[in-house]
Amino acid sequence: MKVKLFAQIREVTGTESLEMAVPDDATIEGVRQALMAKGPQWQQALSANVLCACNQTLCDGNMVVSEQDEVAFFPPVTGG
Amino acid sequence: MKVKLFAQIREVTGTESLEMAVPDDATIEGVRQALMAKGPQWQQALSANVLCACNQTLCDGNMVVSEQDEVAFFPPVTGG
Amino acid sequence: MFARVSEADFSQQALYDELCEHNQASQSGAVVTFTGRVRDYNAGGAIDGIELEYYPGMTESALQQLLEQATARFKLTNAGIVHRVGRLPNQAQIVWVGTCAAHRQDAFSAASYIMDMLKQSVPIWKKEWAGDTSTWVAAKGTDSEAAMRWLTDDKDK
Amino acid sequence: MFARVSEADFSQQALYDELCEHNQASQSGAVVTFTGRVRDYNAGGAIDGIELEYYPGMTESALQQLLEQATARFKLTNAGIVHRVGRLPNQAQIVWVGTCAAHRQDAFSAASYIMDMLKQSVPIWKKEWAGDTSTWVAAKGTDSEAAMRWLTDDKDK
Repeated sequence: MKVKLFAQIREVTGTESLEMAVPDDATIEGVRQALMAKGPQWQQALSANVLCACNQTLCDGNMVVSEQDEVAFFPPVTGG
Repeated sequence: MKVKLFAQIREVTGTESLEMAVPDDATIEGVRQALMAKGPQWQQALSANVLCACNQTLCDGNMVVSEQDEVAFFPPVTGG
Repeated sequence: MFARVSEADFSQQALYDELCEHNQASQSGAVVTFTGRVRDYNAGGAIDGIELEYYPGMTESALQQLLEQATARFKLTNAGIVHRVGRLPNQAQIVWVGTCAAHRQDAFSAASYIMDMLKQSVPIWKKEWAGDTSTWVAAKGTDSEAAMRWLTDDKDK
Repeated sequence: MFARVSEADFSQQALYDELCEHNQASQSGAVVTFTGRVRDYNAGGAIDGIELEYYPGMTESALQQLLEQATARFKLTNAGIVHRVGRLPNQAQIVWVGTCAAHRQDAFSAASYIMDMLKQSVPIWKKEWAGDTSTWVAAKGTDSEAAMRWLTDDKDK
């Protein structure tokens, strides 16, 4: 699965995107937990105030995802 | 005194501006009545729905005017 | 601030640049413009353009007063109005209003306010053409003298 | 309709012309544009510009959905958005929104609505620069997920 990170989350983890394997029936929340286990920066960046999207559509943590999906994590938006 | 007419009032009377003598203590309403006496077109054009200005400031009929003033009559505005 | 009446067409870019070229430009986070254009129809059917008459001197002065009033009321950093007069074909630009403010809500409200006031209180008169026939447009308000009263009051202040 | 994200600056005239060049142009009596520009200060003091990050693909799609929603809601004849990204100095143009409608109130309301929704629901993130230091701007809303929910809902319709 492709995971993309944006803004503070990208900066704190030093990671713009990564590939990761996910088990069947994995949820977005499961993906977030797996990423947070990668180290203290990841823990910090993904612990609070994080929105997520699956295939560029906003979704919540219960969404089931698969290897072919593009999942993204980002903070609340501040454009305009 | 200089009198200016605009829009329908100008068209119906066929008059864009004119000079007229006014007595001391003449009012704008007096000027309007004097103009209406000039003929049926004038009567029609100035009888209803007429705004007036003295020296390019909107005013009402009671305003006293003198020879040096510029008086204007026009219909409600419709620009923009 | 700038308030102008002109027969000539205007350039969006030139007016935007003029509006933003002022000493508080660095605090103007929001710029709103309104442009009124000639529609090809009215309540009675198709039309072939309009013709606008104005009162040279009084019209410019009313536009300027309107800008001053809006600037004070909505915390604008700058504002401008350009109104065309004369014969204008369908789709031609008629009027341009631009407002600059630190915050977008002020810029939006002021531009909308200026247009509302302009329509009911600035000495400009419109006729509509259909073929060889022209018809003066009737005013919508029921008490136009009251609507224009601010022009009297403001001058006395 | 057009929704674009770009590093390049934009021309007011070109965008206005593009907005008005559509098959219902003859019915568009009102055109409103909003332009957001970089202010030279924030709540903490002077700044030296901003930097905007976006989510290629998702951002454009969100802008397009926003235009479609506003067009249906406010009877627009056309609408457009251009949002810049990357590093932008003070006073630079950031975002442009344009709306066309038969009546001015629709054009004003739609442009204001698009900006409100854009600020709370389109995936763009801003940092502010002061000297060599950059700070991500904190979101204002308390429930940003709720604010963005329409992006989820709309796609299911």
